[in-house]
Amino acid sequence: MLGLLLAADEPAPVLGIFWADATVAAFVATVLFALMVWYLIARARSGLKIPEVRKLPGLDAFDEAIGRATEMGRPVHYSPGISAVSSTQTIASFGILGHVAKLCAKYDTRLIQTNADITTYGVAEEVIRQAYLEAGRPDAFNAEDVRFLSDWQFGYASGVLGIFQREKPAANICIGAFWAEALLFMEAGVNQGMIQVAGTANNAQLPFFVATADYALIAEEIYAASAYLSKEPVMLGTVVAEDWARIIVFALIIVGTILSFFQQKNWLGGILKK
Amino acid sequence: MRKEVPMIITALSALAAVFGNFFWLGHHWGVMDLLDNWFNRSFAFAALIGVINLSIIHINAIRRRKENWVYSLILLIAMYGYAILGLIQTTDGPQASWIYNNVLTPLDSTVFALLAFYITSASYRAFRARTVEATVLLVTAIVVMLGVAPIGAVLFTDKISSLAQWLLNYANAGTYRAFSIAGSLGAMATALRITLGLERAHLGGAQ
Amino acid sequence: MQGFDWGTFVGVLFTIAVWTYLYKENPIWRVAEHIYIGLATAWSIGYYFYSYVKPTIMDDILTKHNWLYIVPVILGLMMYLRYFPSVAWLARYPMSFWVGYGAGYGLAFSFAPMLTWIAQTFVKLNSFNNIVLWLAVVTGLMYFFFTVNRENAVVKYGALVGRYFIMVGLGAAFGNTVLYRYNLFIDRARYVLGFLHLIK
Amino acid sequence: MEALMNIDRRWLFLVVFVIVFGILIHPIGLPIVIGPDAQKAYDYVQGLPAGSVVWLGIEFNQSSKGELLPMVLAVANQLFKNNDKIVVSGMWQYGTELVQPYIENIAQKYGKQYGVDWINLGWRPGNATFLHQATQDLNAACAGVDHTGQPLSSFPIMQSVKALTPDYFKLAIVFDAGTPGLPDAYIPIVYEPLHLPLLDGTIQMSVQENKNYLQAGQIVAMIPGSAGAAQYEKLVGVPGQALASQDPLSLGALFVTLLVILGNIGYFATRGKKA
Repeated sequence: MLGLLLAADEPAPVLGIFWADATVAAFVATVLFALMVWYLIARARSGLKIPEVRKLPGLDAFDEAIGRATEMGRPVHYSPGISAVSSTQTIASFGILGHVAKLCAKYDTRLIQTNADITTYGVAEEVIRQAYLEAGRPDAFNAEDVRFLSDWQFGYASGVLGIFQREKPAANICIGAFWAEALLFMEAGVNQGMIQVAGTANNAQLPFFVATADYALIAEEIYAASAYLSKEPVMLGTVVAEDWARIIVFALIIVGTILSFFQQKNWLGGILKK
Repeated sequence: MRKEVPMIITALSALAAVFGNFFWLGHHWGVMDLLDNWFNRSFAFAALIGVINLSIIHINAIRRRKENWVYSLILLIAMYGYAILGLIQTTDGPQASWIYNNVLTPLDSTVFALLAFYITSASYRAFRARTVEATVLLVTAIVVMLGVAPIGAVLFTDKISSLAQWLLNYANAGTYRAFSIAGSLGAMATALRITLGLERAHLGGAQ
Repeated sequence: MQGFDWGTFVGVLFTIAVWTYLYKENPIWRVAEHIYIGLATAWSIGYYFYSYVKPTIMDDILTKHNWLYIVPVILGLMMYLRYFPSVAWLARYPMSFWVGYGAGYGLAFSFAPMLTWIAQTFVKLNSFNNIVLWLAVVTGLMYFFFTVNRENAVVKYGALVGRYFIMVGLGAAFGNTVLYRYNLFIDRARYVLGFLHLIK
Repeated sequence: MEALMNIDRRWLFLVVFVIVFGILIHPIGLPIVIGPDAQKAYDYVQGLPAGSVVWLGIEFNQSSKGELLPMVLAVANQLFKNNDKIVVSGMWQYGTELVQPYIENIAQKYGKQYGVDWINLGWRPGNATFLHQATQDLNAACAGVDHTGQPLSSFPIMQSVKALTPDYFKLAIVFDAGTPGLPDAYIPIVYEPLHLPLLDGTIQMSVQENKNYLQAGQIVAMIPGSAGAAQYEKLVGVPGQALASQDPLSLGALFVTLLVILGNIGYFATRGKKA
């Protein structure tokens, strides 16, 4: 259709409907995971008890960071990373941004939010405006403090460095998908004595966040953080589902490992990586 | 219309991607390619938002004669001048590509390369052996650094290279597998939250 | 000065302008910073126009009459409605598509590689190397438990060991990144030295 | 001891300048030992039957060319020497244009003809979309033309290459500097469903992450970073920028190591005093 797909030799469907062997196991796993999420959401909705999510280190840090900025009468800087809104890390960051913006509105502290992507810019403005509204301070919202800087990685980075120099924020919060610019922000922040909270699931940047930020959220924690901050049982249910899936992963690894003692090529592995 | 339709659009686009990737019919119809195309192109049509936002901020700065307004003027001249040049002769045109190669690329690469300096000062200031765990991090870092660069073998025989290789190949590879599996689960849970309309930041309202 | 390389000369000047920032934030750096942001944003406009906007309208819609491509045009243009308060909420439509597409991409592509990683962890635990790899995966994953009771001995000690493996992974990332970043600077230094004819 | 904790970082920056510029001008010629990763990658490419078609994915631009360009050149030398055929393409703008003149030179050196022994399909917008389409139909993905706009039907090499699948390609070598690249595009789109062997030429800072893919068999081998590129240049016998960069790189690593140690000495000394 559409003249888009002109596959020279299209493979026959697997099991009648699937595209390739590889997609069968992945599809089944996806459906299983979705069912677990659905079950836990239903449980949470009907008010049944779901396991408690452990407190993530660093989540209280937002109060501390914004409190300090308030005391000093200086702004807070927030960056959602340089990916577009299509990245799940960015969406996770917006949950946190809502929380941060509400705190800023409450304490009457200026929040400078910068973007490297027009889509995050659009969403961020909505999120912050809504947060100020919910905090009862719609008048305090200033659209000019939500900024698009550049869609070039280092154009954005140098813009943020400029804001650090000229507007002197007292707190710097960077949560989302970061690449090399992470260390530029962290070092400039340290140099100016900012209190910094950072988090990403881009693993290569983690050592710098862990070493230079005051509080760091690592890898999967940023996804759980937005659910945790929402305090909605329904959202927390999805975090529980992650743990259930993890237990299944353990079970698979243990069974598969035992099987590998008996068979050169074990059937479980065969199913998974078809 | 304000909340429901966007929620439906979100869910449908997500499900279409699932259909397009897993099912034969989805592939046959080229669903994923169509979505990819829509995504890239819609994005391009919205690109002027960035220019508008920068213009608003910097024109205001100039009008109000804010401190440093001269730089705002420089930014606007560079942006509009180059945008017009790029639109007239495409970004591959002779003058446009000259500017790209001799101004934009050096600026971009040099700002990127500033990181060599920041990583140096961070190494000096931030990486402390405060705990046993932090010590493990530091020792691994040093072994890998010197094990990979040729100087390690000169100073400590090639045992350090073998050690670095071993750390990278086993302990480290396993750890990154754990990271990646955990990351997939987190991304999957977030994707499901979005599809089900639980995560609503993009609909103008944090949860 | 026949054949003087003006292009590289300008490039070297801007390179040095950025380096001045290392000493101190200063007007030269500010000029470079603002030129950079202005040019980069402008470049993207030309790029989007010739890569997507023009081909979509001229080729796909007007020549090939591929009417489905009107959808992204409308979606993209809807983003500008955010400047008109009474209809600003319509800008949520394209954003919902982008977010939904991203979520769908996650749903569609996350699990296949993950299953391969799980299957590749089915190793015979008969050598030290294999045991280390296996333990790193299992204990590293335990670190991320959010709800399971940490009093459970397996989870508690597993997560503890996992932390050490995570530190090895982060240490490796740190070591490798140092080398990579130095190489970036070496490349810039070669650019300047090459211009000065100090290296071949 | 307090002084050790508080050196102004600008002094450190100055030392970095002196080390890198100084040693680039006066190299010391540290010996290069071939590592197992580079050797394995080299052997894999050597083991390809002559005449194999290989995809070179140029997934980087000027910013990372210091590490990846030397790799591309060494690999291109090896492939042409072995009479293999090369298809150059990529998802990063300016990547394919960046390598074009260099590969053209190498092709001339081995008497290889454009359009017969190798081709540059150029960069196409769309990131992963482009790769996805390339696995279905190369001609459609490239809108039927190469990087200069010549019709693909006029090149003999394109008669035997229809799509990025194991039917036509023996190997895809991905030189990747980030996103879009290996983990987000080549592994899910090319390896997982099609099982086309991937060889990864990577920047140093992705090495630790990509080792997972190597262990899992999702890539057959990797050329790790600048050091790997230098070893590869040595293996193929074409010394270039990577080999020349190893001296300053080594001294940089040594300097950072000394700073970590110095910082910690200062930390422990002053901590002891406070307690």
